[in-house]
Amino acid sequence: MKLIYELSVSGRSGVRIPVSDVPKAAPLPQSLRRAEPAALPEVAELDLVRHFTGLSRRNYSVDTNFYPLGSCTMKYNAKVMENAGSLFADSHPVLALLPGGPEKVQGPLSLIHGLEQQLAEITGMDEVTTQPLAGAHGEMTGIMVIAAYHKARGQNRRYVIVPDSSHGTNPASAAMAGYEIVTIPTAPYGDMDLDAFRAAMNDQVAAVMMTCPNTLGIFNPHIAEICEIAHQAGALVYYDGANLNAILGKVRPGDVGFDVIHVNLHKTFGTPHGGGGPGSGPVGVKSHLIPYLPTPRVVKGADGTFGVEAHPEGIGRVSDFFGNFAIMARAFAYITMLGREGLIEVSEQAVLNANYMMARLKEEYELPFDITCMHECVFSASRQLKDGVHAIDIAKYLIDRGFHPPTVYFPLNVKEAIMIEPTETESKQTMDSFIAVMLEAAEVARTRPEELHDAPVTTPVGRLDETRAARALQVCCEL
Amino acid sequence: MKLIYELSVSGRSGVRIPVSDVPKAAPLPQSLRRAEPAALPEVAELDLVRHFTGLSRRNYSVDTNFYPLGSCTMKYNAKVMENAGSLFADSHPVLALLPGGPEKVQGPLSLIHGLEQQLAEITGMDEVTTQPLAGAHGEMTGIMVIAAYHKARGQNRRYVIVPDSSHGTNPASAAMAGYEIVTIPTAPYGDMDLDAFRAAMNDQVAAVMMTCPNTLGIFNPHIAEICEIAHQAGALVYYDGANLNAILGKVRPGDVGFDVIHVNLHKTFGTPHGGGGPGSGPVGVKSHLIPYLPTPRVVKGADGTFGVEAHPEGIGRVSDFFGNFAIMARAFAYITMLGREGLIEVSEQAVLNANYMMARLKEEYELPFDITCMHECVFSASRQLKDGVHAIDIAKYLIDRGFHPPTVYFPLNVKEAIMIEPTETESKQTMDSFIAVMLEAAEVARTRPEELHDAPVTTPVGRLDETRAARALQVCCEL
Amino acid sequence: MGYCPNTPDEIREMLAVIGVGSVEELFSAIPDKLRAKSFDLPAGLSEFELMRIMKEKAAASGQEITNFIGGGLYDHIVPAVVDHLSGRAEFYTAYTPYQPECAQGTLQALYEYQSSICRLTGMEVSNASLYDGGTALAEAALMALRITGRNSIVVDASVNPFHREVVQGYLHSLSAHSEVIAPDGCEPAMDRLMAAITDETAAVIVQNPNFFGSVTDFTELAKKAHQHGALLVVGSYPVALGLIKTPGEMGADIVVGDGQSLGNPLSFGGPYFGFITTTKQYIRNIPGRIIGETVDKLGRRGYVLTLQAREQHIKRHKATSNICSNQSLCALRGLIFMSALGKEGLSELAALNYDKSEYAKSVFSGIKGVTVANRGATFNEFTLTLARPAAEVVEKLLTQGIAAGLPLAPYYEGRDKELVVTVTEKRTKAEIERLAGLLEGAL
Amino acid sequence: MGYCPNTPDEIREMLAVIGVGSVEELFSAIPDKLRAKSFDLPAGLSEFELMRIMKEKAAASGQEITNFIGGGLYDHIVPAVVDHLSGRAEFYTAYTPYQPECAQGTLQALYEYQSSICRLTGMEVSNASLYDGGTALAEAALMALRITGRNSIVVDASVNPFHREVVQGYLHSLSAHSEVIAPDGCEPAMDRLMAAITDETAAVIVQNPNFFGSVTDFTELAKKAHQHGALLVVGSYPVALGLIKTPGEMGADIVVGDGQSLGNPLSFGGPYFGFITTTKQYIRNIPGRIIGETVDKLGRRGYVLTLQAREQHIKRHKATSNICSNQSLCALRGLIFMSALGKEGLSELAALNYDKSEYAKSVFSGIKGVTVANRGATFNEFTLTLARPAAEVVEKLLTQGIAAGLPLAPYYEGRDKELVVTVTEKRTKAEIERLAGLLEGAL
Repeated sequence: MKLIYELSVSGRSGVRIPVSDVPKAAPLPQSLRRAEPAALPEVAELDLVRHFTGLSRRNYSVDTNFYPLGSCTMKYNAKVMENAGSLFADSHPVLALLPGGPEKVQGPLSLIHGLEQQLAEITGMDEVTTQPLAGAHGEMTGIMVIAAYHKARGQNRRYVIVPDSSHGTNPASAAMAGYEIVTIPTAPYGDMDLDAFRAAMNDQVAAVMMTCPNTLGIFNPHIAEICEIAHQAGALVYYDGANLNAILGKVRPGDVGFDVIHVNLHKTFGTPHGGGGPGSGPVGVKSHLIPYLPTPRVVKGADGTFGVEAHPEGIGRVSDFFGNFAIMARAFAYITMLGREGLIEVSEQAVLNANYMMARLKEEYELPFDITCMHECVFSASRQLKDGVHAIDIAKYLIDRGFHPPTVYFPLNVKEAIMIEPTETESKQTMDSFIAVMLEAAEVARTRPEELHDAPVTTPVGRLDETRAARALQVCCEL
Repeated sequence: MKLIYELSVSGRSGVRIPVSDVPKAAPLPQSLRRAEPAALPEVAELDLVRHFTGLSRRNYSVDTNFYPLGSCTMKYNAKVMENAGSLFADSHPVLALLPGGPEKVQGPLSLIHGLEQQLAEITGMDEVTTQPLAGAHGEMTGIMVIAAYHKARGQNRRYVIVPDSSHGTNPASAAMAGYEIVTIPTAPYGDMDLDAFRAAMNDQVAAVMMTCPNTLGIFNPHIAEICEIAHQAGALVYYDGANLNAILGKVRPGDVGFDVIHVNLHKTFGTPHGGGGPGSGPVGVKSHLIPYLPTPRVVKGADGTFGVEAHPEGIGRVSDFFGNFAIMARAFAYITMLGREGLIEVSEQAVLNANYMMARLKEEYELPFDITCMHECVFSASRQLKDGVHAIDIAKYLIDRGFHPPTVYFPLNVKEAIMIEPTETESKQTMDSFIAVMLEAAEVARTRPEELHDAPVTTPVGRLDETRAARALQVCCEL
Repeated sequence: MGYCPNTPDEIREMLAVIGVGSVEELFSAIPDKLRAKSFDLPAGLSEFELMRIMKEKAAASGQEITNFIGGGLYDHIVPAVVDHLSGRAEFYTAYTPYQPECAQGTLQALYEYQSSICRLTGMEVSNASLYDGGTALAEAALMALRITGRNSIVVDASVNPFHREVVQGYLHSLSAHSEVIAPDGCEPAMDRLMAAITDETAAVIVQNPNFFGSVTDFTELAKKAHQHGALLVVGSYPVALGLIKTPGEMGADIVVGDGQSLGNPLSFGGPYFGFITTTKQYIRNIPGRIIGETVDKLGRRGYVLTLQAREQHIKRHKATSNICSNQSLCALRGLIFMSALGKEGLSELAALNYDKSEYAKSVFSGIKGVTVANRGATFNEFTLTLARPAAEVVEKLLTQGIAAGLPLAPYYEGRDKELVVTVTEKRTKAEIERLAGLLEGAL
Repeated sequence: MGYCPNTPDEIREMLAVIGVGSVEELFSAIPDKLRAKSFDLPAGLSEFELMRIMKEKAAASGQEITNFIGGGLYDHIVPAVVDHLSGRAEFYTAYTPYQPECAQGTLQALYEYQSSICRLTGMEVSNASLYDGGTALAEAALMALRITGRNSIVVDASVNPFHREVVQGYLHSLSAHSEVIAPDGCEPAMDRLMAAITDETAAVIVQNPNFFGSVTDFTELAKKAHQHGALLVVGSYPVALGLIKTPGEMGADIVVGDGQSLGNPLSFGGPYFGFITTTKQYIRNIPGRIIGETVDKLGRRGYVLTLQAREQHIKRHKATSNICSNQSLCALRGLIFMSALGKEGLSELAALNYDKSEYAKSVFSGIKGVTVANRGATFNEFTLTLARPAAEVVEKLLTQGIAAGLPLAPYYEGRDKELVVTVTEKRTKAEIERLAGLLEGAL
C-alpha cells in the first residue's frame, strides 16, 4: 500500500475547521512563527478512510483469529468494555486538582478507588496505585518505592536480583531505578537456581524480582522460601504480574510473601493491546511500603466522598495525572462484570486450555519441562531443527495457515522456544484447529522441510530484510 | 466460511442475561408455550466476533474502495453523520403520542420538521413527509397521495405512465397503489418518446412518473413540456428523486412543474446503504396535495414548539411511526453541515466527475448517447461483444483488479449497458486508477478475451451458479 | 467548501479533458427558465458545530424517561457486540449484493438471518427483510390475496392499530375488502373471528401477543381458515417467541412482525426491520429479496440473491412487491442479537420479561382503583383499568419522568380508562414499585 | 458464568486428554499454604447491569463543565473519523507487531506517525511513541545523559510542573543532578538559563509555550547549549506547532511532548501518548520502539521494528529504556488526526486557538481587578493576575459550571493571585463572555 504521504495532493483537505466567531487577532511576531506549515498529508476524509481501513485489513488481530502468543495473554475482551471505557471522553483530569474540583469528578475518582480496592483484594496487597502507564512503568515505580523504603531506613542497597528467565523489562526497569543487576540462572526444575540465589543474597540486595508462574508457565514450588530468604537479608520481593492470569483466586502474591506487585491491566483485565499499547500497570504494595507510593493518591473520606491527596514521603509523580484512566475504566468494568466466580473461572480455564495444548502437542514437539503447566507452555523446535527447520519457520508457516504464531525464541533459556498461551477465552474447537496446523507443520518439517523456509507466502509481504532496515535506518518518510 | 450454525456447540452461550430481581412467576400455561427453545446458534461472544468480522472482510464497500455503481449514488458519507445518527438510541417514538408527550421529545420533532423544511426548499415543494421507509415506499406513498387527490375530485383514473428507462420500482409502486401501467419507449434523444407520450395521455391517466436526469444520465430538455401536457389532461407528474444528486441548487422539480417527489436520503443525503438498507424515502408535494399526505404530521405551533397531528383527509399511515428516524437524523446532519454552497458543490462535482469519466472512457467503450451527461454516464460493451466479451465479463475483471463493477445491464434500453456514477466524493486520482483498469479491460478484451470469462479469481468464491440457487431453493439452514 | 476532494488544479485538468471551460457549462443542457428559483439554505458548518446542534436535539428526546410503553416497540437490551459488529464499515457502506463474489459477507449473513428467523417463528422460509412491522403485515395481506386469488381479509381488531392502519391503506389501494372483528375485552373474539371466515376470505390476520398483551393459541383458527381455503397470518413479537407457542406450531401460513426488539435501538421510530416467514409452498409469493445457497465452478459454497424474477427490477409492475432497498443492516443486527443470546439466552430473556411483567401485574393489581383487564395469560404487556381516565394519569406521571403506559382511548373507542403497560427486562423492581406508588397517588 | 466458552462436555474431554480428573488438579503444584487467603469480590453482573453502574460514574465526571483549564491537556476537537478508524478491531485487538508479515497495518501506520511527528516538530527521527508528556520529558533527560556522558540537567521552572516532577523522580533514581531556574514572571529567565549552562551540563530543558502560556524563541539558548556540548531539550504542544516556530528551527536536539491534543480525548487523564523526536545522529539513543522501512525478497516494501538491540527484550538492563508496551493506538489516533486536518487544517486550527485566546485576553483585560501577566506573546493560554486569590475565584465559578483556569499557587510559591487560562477552539465567543461576566462578579 502507498504511504498516506504518497496520496497527498497539494490543496486537498479533509476535516473542516470551525469558523471563527471572534475577530482575527494581530499576528504572532514573525520571529515566533514557524516558517511554513508542517508538511502533513493533504487528503480528503475518504482517502483517510480507505487508507486506514486498508491498513487495518493488513493486521492480524484477536478479532480475526486465535493469537496464541505466549507471555502476552492475548485474550478476547468483551465489547462492552470498550463502551465502558469511552464514557469519560470529555472529563478533564485537572478538574480534580482545582479547589472544589473533586466533588465535580466523584465518578472517576470513585472508579479509581474502586479499582484499587479490587486489585488489592485480588493480589493480597494493602494499597494500590493506578498511576503507572504500562507494565514496565509499574516495575520501575515498584522498584522506586522499594528504593525509597530502604533509603528511609538509611540503607543504600545497590543490587536487584532477577532470574535469567525473567522478562527483559525486569532488569531494565531496575536499572532505570538506579540499581545494578544480578542475574541468577535457571535450575533443572525450571526456575531460579536456589543455591545461586542464596549465594547472591546479601545486605546490599534491595530486591528480588520474580515472575510466578514464570515465563515457562511453571509455578515455582520454592517461592515462599525465596521470599523468606530475601526478607531475612532485609531485601524486598517484587512480583511481576505479567502472568497473573494464571492464578486469580488461587494464589495471592501478597499472601505468599511478596512486598510489591505490578499488574498488567492490558493482559489480565479486559483491555486490548492496541498494536502495542496503551497499557496500564498499577502497583500494589504491603502496608510498610504505602508511604512511598507516588502522588496523587485517591482517598475516600469519612463521609464517603472521594478526594485527592499527596503521599508526602512518596516517590512523587510517575505520570502526569491519574494514569491511563480509560484503560482503568475497562479493567474496573471487567472485574465488576466477571465478579468473584468469573475471575476464578478465568484462571481455571486458562490453565486447562494451556495443559490441553501441551498434552496434544507434546507428541510432536519437544517439551523441555514436562510437568503440569499454568497458563502457558513452552516447547522447543529442537526435533524439527534436525531437519533444518527453526522455530521461526514453523511460526511463518502458521501465518500462511491463518494463525498468528506463538511467541518464539523466548524465554531465552529454552533453545528454539515456542511459547503458547491460549488464554481462557478460546474454545476447544479453536485450539483443535490450531493444534491440527501445528501437527501438520511438524509433518511438513519431517517430509518437505524446504517448504517451511519460504513461508509466509499468503501475506502482503514475505519475510522482511531486517538487516537492511537497521542499516538503511529509513524511519521517516522524507520530504 | 462456516455458517454461524456450524460453529454452534450445545450448551455454549454468548451474552449473559441480567439476573432477575423479581420472584419467578407461575409458568405460562403449557398450551401457550413453545415446545422447545428456538434452535438459535450457541456460540461465545468471541465466536460471533470472529464470524462477523470475517464476513465483513468478504464484502466490498465504499470504505474499502471506489464503488462506481450507476443509479445507486454510492458516495462516501462523512463519519460524523454516523455519530449524529446514533444520538437518539433510547428515544421511544410512542412518547410523542402520549398526552403531554410531545414536549418531552422536542428534539426529534424539531429535527423532523427541520428536515422536512430543508427538503421542501431543496426540491421546491410545499410540504414534505418523512414517513416512507425507502425510495420505492416513497413512490407508492406519492402515488397513493395522487390517487387520493383524484378521488377527492370524484375522478377514478386508471393509468400511470412510465418511460421504459425508468427504475423498476416506478411501475411496481404504481401497481401496488392500484394503477395499470402504460410504458412509453425511449426516443433517440435519450428519454421518453414525446409523440408516444402525447398519444397515451388522456383523462384516465392519473400520473406520469419521470426520472430527471434519467437513468441514462440525461436531463430531459422537454421536461417542462411533459409536465404541461400531463397537467392539461388533469394528470399529475411524479418526480423520482433517485438522481437528485445531479441537480442540487441547479434545478428544483417543484419549479419545473412536478407535483410530487420522493427523495432517497440514502443516496443523496449522507446515509450509507447498509448492504441493501435501511433507506428513507421522504415525499414532497405541492400545496394542492398537502391534505392527502399521510399521518402523523409534525407541526410547528405558534409558540415555536412542535406537535403531532393527523392529516384528516390523508391516506393514513404508511409506516408505523415517524419513518426511519436515525436515517433522517443523518440526512438532517448532512444538509446542515454542507449548507447551501456545499450542496451546490455536491452536484457540480458529481456532474464534473461523470463527464470526466465519460470523456476518458469513450475512446474504448461505445457511448450510445454522446452528449454532456449529468451525474452518471452509460456505455455499452457492444464493441467488446464482437470479441465475445460481455459487460458482465468486464465487471468481473474489475473485481479482480480491486474495483467494484459499474451497474451492468441497466438501463434495459441500452444493450450490454455499463452505467457509471462516480459521485462527487471521489477524487480525480481514484477515477484515474479506475479508468486505467477499464482501459486495460478493453485491451484484454481485444487481445485475450478468454481471460475475462474466468474472472473473478481473487475472490473467496468465483462466479456462482444462480440457476442452481433458484432450482434448489436452499434459503434456510436446515435443522 | 472542503467536502469534495478535487482541488482547483484538478478541476481545471478535468475540464480540459472534457473540453469545456467551466463546471457551469456542464449544466447548459438545462434551460434557464427551469433553473432553481430559490435555494435558501444556511451556510455550512464544521462537524463540531454540527454535533453541538445534534446533541442539543438529543438532549430533548426523552431518553431519560422510564418507559412502561410499548405499542409494538420495546425497550430491550442491545448487547454491545451488536453495535460493534454491525458497525463494521464493510457492512454499512456496502450496497445491495448484486455482485455476489464481492458481497459474500452480506449475503451469507442474510442467509443466516433467514435461517434464524425461520427457527424463531417455526416456519420454513423467510425473505431477507421488509421495512417494519406494519408494512410487513400489509405485504402479508397482499401475499395472501395473490396466493388465494381472493379479495377479502378478516382482521382481529386486537392487532396493533398502527399496523392495521398501514394494512388498510395498502388494501384500499387495491380495492380489497377487509372486515375488522372487535375483540372480546382484551382477548380476540374467537367465535366472531371463526364466523367471519368464508370461502371468499383470503386470510385472517391476528397478532400474538395482541395489542392488549394477551397471549392466545390460534391453532383452531388456523384449522378453520384452512377449511375455507384461507390463510392464517400471524403478527408476532420476536422476544415473546423465546417463550410462547410459535405461529408455526399453530399452523400459521404467513408470519410477520417488527424486528426492532432484536437488537435495534428505539431511535424515535427507526430504522428497524420487518420480517416475513412462510411455508415452502409459498416461497415464490414472498415479496422482497431472498438469499439462496449455491456453489461456484469449483464447488465452493456461496450465496446469491435468488428468485429475482419476482422482483421489481426484473418483473416491473408484475413484481410481487415494489420493495427494493430493504432493512439489511437492521436484519444483520437482528441476526447478531439472536446469535449473541443464542438458544438458551433468548429463552431466558423471554422468561425474564414474563416474570417482571407478572410481578408488575401483581403489584399494580393491589392498588385501589386498578384492575387487570386481561382475562387470560399475558407476556410482557397487560392492560389496566383505572378509576380515572388513563390519559390524565399518563400525562401526570410523565411530568415525573415515567411513561406509565399507552392509553387505549385514541385507538379503541370508549376505552378511556384502560392503559396498556409494558414491562421489559430493563425495568427494575424498584422502577416497577415506583410506578405503583405514583399510580396510587394519581388515582 | 458464561464468560469462558468451553462447555462442561468439552471440559471433560480436555481433562481426559490431559489425564487429570478435575481442573483443580491442575493447580496441585501450588502448596496449600500458599493458596489465596481471601478473594472477597462481589458476584458478577451482566453487561447491562454493568453499564448502568458505569453510566452513573460517567454522569458524575464533570463533562458538562465549560473548560478554560489546560495544564498540559487540552479540550480540542476530535474528528469523528479518528474514532471510527482507530476503532477498527484489527488495530485495537492486535499485539505489538513482532511478526511483521501479519502486522503491516500497525507497522506502516506507526512509520507514517513517525514521519508526521518529525514534520510537525521540524526534526529528523522519531520513535513509535512513549507513555505521556511527563515520562517523555524524563526519557529525553536520560537520553541526554547517555549522549553526553554527563550527569547534570538545567531545567526552566516554567516547564509544566507535573512534567518536571516526573523528570525529577527519574533523575533522582539515577543520582543525576538538576538545577531549576526560576522564571522571570511568566517568561523564561533567559539570562539565568544561559548562565546556568556549563561544560558539565548534559541538557537544558525548556518548554514552548511554557506553563504560563508564553511563547519564546530559544534559538540563542540552543547555540549557547551547543557551545558547551550540552543539548537543548524542548517540551512542545503539538497544536501550537501549527503556528509557532518549531524546535527544529530553533536548533533543538530532542523534542518531546504529550500527543493528547492530537485526537485523543481527555478521558480523565489518559491514555494519551508521549512523543520524542531528535536528529539522525542520536537515533541509536532514542528509547522505545522504532519502525523502519525495508523490503522482502521480492523487493516489496514493508515495515519492521528496527534497532531492537537498544531495547529491553534484547539488551535487558543495558537497554536505552525499560519501555515495552507504549501507546501505539493513541499514536495511531494522532496520525489520523494530523492526516485529517492536514497541512492547512492544522495551521487553521492553531490560528483559531490563537485568535480565540487573544480575544479572551482583550475581554478579560478590560475587567477591573484583572491584568494579563504575560509580557510577551502567548498562544492559547495566558496568565491573569486577579485582585483576589485565584483559588477562591476558581472555586466559586466552578459551582456555576465553569472551570475558569488553573491557579498557580500550588505549583509556584507566592503566586496566589495568578491564574492560567486556556482558550481552545472549542470555546465560543459566548462562553468567553460568560466567563468575563462571572469573573467580574467574583472580584
